[in-house]
Amino acid sequence: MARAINQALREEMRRSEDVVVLGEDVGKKGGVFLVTEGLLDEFGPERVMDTPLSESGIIGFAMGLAMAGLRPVAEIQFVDFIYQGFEELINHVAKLRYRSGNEFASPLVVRAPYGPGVRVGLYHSQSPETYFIHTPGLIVVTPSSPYNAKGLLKAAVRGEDPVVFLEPKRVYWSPKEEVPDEDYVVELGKGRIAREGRDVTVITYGASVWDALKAADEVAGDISVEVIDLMTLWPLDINLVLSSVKKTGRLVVVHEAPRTLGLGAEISALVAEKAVEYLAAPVIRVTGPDVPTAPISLEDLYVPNTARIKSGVMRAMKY
Amino acid sequence: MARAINQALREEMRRSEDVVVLGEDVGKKGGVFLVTEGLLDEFGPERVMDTPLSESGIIGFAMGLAMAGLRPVAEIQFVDFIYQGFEELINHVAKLRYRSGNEFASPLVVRAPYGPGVRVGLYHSQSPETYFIHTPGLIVVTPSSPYNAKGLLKAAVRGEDPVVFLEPKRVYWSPKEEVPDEDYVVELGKGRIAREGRDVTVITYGASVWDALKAADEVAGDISVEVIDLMTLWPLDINLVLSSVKKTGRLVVVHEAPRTLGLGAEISALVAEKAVEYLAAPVIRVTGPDVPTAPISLEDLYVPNTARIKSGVMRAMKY
Amino acid sequence: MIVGMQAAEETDIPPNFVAQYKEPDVMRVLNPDGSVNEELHKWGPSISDKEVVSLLNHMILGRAVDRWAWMLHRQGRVKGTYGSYEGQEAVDIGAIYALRGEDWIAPSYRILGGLIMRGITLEEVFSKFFANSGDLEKGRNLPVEWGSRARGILSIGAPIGPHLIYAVGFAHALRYKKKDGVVMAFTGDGGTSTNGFHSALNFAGVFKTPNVFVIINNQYAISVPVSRQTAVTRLSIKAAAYGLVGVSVDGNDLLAMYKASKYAVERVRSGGAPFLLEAVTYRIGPHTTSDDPQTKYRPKEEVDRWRQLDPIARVKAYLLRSGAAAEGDFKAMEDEAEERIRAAIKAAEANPPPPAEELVRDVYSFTPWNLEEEFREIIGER
Amino acid sequence: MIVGMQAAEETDIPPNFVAQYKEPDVMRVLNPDGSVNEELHKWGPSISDKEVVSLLNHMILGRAVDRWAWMLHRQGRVKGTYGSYEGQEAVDIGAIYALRGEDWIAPSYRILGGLIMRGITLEEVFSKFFANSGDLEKGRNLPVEWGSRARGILSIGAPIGPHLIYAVGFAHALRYKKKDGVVMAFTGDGGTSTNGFHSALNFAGVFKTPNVFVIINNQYAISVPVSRQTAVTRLSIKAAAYGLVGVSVDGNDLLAMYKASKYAVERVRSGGAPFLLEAVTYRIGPHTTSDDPQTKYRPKEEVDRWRQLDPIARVKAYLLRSGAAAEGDFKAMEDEAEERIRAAIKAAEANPPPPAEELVRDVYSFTPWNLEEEFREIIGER
Ligand SMILES: Cc1ncc(C[n+]2csc(CCOP(=O)(O)OP(=O)(O)O)c2C)c(N)n1
Ligand SMILES: Cc1ncc(C[n+]2csc(CCOP(=O)(O)OP(=O)(O)O)c2C)c(N)n1
Ligand SMILES: [Mg+2]
Ligand SMILES: [Mg+2]
Repeated sequence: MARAINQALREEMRRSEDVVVLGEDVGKKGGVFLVTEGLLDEFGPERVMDTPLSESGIIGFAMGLAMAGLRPVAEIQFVDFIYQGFEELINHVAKLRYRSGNEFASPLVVRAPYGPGVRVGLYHSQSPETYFIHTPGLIVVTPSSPYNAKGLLKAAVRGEDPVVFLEPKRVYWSPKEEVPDEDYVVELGKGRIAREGRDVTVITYGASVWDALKAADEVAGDISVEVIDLMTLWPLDINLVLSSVKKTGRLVVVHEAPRTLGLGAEISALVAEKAVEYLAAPVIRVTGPDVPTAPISLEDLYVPNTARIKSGVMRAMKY
Repeated sequence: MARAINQALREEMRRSEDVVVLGEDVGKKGGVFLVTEGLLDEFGPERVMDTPLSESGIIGFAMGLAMAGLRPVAEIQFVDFIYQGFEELINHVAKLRYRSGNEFASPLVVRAPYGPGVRVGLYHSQSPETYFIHTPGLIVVTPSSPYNAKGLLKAAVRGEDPVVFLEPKRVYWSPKEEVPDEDYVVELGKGRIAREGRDVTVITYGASVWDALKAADEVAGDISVEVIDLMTLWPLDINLVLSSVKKTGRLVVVHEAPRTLGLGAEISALVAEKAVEYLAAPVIRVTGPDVPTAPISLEDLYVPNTARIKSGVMRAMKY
Repeated sequence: MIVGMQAAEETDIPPNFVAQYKEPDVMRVLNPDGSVNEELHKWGPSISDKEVVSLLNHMILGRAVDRWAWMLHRQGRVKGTYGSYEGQEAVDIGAIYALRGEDWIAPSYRILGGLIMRGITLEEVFSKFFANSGDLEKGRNLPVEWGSRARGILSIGAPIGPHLIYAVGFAHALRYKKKDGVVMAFTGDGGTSTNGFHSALNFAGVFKTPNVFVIINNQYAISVPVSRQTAVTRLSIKAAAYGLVGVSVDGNDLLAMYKASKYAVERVRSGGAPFLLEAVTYRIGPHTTSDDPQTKYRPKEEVDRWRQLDPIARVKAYLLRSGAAAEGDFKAMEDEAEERIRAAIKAAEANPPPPAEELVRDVYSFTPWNLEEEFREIIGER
Repeated sequence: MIVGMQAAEETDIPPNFVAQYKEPDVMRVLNPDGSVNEELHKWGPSISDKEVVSLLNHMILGRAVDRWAWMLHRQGRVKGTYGSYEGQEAVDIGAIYALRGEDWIAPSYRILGGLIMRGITLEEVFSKFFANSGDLEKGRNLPVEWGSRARGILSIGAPIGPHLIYAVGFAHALRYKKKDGVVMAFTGDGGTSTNGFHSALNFAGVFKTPNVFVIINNQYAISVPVSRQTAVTRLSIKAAAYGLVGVSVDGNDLLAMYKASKYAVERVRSGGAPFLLEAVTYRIGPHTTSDDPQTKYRPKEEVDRWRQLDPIARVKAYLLRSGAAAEGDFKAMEDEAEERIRAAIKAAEANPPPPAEELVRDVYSFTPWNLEEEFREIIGER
């Protein structure tokens, strides 16, 4: 996936001079996950800007660039550090269009690796998507695979609204997937059916898509599981969610973020509001626990793994 | 309520020298809402500290005080400015005990006026409780009345964990209520039944409690509404919630925060998980819309008023 | 110790190993009695008496609008909180006059006169006060927060600080696009403590962006005196931390404000290091319409002392001395301001409130399904 | 222009109105060949050869632990990311030796030798590397983030900056409680750009807290050179923005580090303005175990040049010159370090992982119902 994102950036930068990249170590080093590798060589330091160590500065500076008509793609080295730029992101990037009566907007992309699974503790493993989903004005995207990562990022760069683009670092390097060299976008606001099924729907996103697929495989003899990969977390693809739930009547939501007010809560509430009569069982949530992120020592217990997803599916089926 | 909070601060400061107050304009001015009025005179500038204009500084400095054994009560002038201290609050105050294996903790109180209703626009009207509820390690409290404001704040100051204490500015000065002069606490983690009822439960908190009570009054001839005032938003008083829902079978959640991933979503999900068989209707949410807070020009449309609450109750009944 | 230098305190450390810094004096060209410092008057960009007359006109208009704002607020006709302006007119009018058309302003909420000079119409001003559809920003934001693309004014919100950093990004983008503009960003003494100030000045230094920062040091952040805001006295010394040029100017002196600003703007335009201008002034009125009797936190004598340094009186004295204007001219300006304001209020009052749909518009470039749904519920269509 | 002064650039503005600042020279007592600058050697706090021997021992131990960390990491035995330390030993060991027992440290992640000197045991070090129950912090945090109440070390997380501001609050609380302690807070050159740095130094200046800030300027923030971090060269000049005392010191010089730190700590203890010490040094190794070939972002010759300034070699040369130690002593120290480390690794490896319950403990002072419930689901008891 890291390489696919690199390709998306490269293509978008070729496509328009307005696209610039900035962040800590995005230049010579090519980013700590090598996502921006080679961009400095191709596009030069004016378009690939190493910045001082300040997330507040990175996001605020990028907002200024966007207000002036550029299309900045800002990297936050780990999403765990984004709180230092929350004022800029939550109060300004997200609210600019509304507060200014559409006089100004800040169409920028903030990319950041997120999520647990590589054993680096409390400040390199967070899944803070709720903070962004709850913030009107932001579009929140998380790819699950190289193919959709490329297409989603290209759509994000071309859009008119600010996008928080969360990259599941656990799947940066595998699974691998064929990524076409040509230009394509994956539309924002649309999810995909990653696996069709009849008995129960599992809704998830990011790295957990792979765990859900594995779980679906493992129970395939007994239960036909439909796996939905949201890709855009907000605005949610409500039609896809509802049509799947109406078909299966059972729903499990899986995410690595803590349970309380994780996206699972919203999906559960929406489905109850809009399709309660189709539900044969209450919506089940299989999520990270409400702790300050995966501790290094006990990370395996934190991440909702295949076993836990299967057990969630069983609970939905047995209800 | 402002006066009751003032009284709570005064009593706790008399009780222990470890309790200190800090923030912008908390000294001579007594706070922009006069909540800290008179404290400087009684306790002196060592214990009532005006600070530079930096929420990052206020929360971080308070955290240091707490780590050293003091019990700071930090005021954020309007909660809308708290994002400038999010790094300190979300990444450090909330996570300190966990990351340090209980070597350190930061029992402090961050007080802040919040919520719409006084027509001061996007940056003086926000209801950001979701950000805090979703953050493990924080206790989130919002009083609804002078009486519980005093008791809750005193409990917060004496507790061992960091508390975000959100004060609904819309009811700072009315409704008024008799507040005993003596020392009492209102236990954290417990809600209260603000009005008993049989047919439908309305769960809410803060200023909306009064709107819900009014709505309950207005429909009293036809429908018996139980109103629950959560007071502590997290950890949620799950037992109270479930026992009421089991009794009435219908639930409306009301809050001023935006709908998407507002507390209503979590309550809806939890009730579905734990009491779906008691529900005669899906959980209804009556909330602020998903916009960047109440605009001055159209604030009346933003706030979930009595009419909307009544209509929510009707929908729950008619289902 | 190098002659004339100072650090925070004397130490016994050999001085060449100690960071040396010296806070500057405050530049004043125009004295309170209307006379000028001849030497400084000759220095730098010049300004004709005719221009000064026109700027005085703007100062008078700004002050009159301020007075009206308070009156209308007392009558309950202004929505939201209004922040007072009296006594600071020379700062923004002097500074903004130094800008060219292609330049931009990142405003603070206390530079109303300068923004009107920049093109915001009086009808817009009062429409914003009334939060109606005549406001460019649709009445959503406080009546003191401005933004207008056509006038080169970047939108701000109420939180103090962050506009400084996006002003730096914006300035950088102008350079990137080979445009000539400079971005002038305003903040208060309180603003210097914010995260936005730090990242803005740091990024400006590193990227050498075309920015002029103006700190309006009016001695207080609401009730907090500048001595509680920072341990230094002259805020321009903060330039030292970022490799900028720092200069302190008498903010009640229109000539000094203009000259220093013009110098800074043109120097920055031609590639010089970003500038940090401190304008030393005083807020004569309360912080905002929600502030209480200010004497709670500052002595009345202090206010009176500063009234003696009134920037408008000073310009009038100057023009009277030079003979470029007479008392009658001032009276005419004041009358005209009054008249224009009354007409604008009338026009603004005729504007309807924004339509209900504006509640959910402009959150995104499109309206997502959840907002459509919520809107329908709110207006009771479901 | 005052002699010897400089601003960012020369301007035509009369210099007394311009903020004047001068970046200091870097204080060096001990030369690379082991000789000393006699005059500076006499200045300030003195340190005996015996003490220097003992500090060398700590430097050697710190470097050996660093080497082992890399080896163990390569073998896959260290969990998480480890940050290299080689070449910076004089900074933290010199600075921390200047502290008294009642003082506190707000650490950065690159001061391992100093923390071991302060009392963190080797078994604890390796237990943290292995993220097991022998780690005071229960293996939750990265192996380079330390906190220990008993040793006066404030817990830090990985985000850079915020520990500086709580170090200021902590120091203020010590004063409030009439305690004597000083809080020494470390950060990197990159750290100076953060919000935490700004609010910390500003609050420290305003509240005059007993703080000594040590900037470890090792020339890079991962791959970003200090010239991209700030427009100034000597980071101690940032003291000017906050009214602190700023001093720059050769961070590869144990004697200068100790003397300047001791001077700063005692001065601050007795009520002086907070100190900002810049330690000019270099990170010889990669940023962390996850950093790639460093030559991507810095020339090999640069690394080689700095190797010539090695802080350990310098102390050895000094001791050889004075006759206070011989090559054999150094060898013995190295052997002893090796032995202690091997024993510690063995002991640490015997510690079991933390029990599963630790996943949900310490979030609060109690375990709320939702965590009980989630834990039961996770371990499959439901
Ligand atoms: C981040 C933030 N914190 C607090 C406030 C509340 N507040 C509004 S104005 C003000 C004082 C500002 O002082 P200063 O920067 O000196 O500007 P002045 O009002 O004196 O023009 C404060 C604290 C705010 N608007 N933003
Ligand atoms: C707020 C924040 N942003 C980004 C990072 C990622 N990061 C870890 S170390 C580092 C560089 C730090 O440089 P410096 O402060 O000079 O310390 P050094 O590593 O050189 O000792 C960065 C960017 C972080 N830990 N915290
Ligand atoms: Mg001010
Ligand atoms: Mg560094």
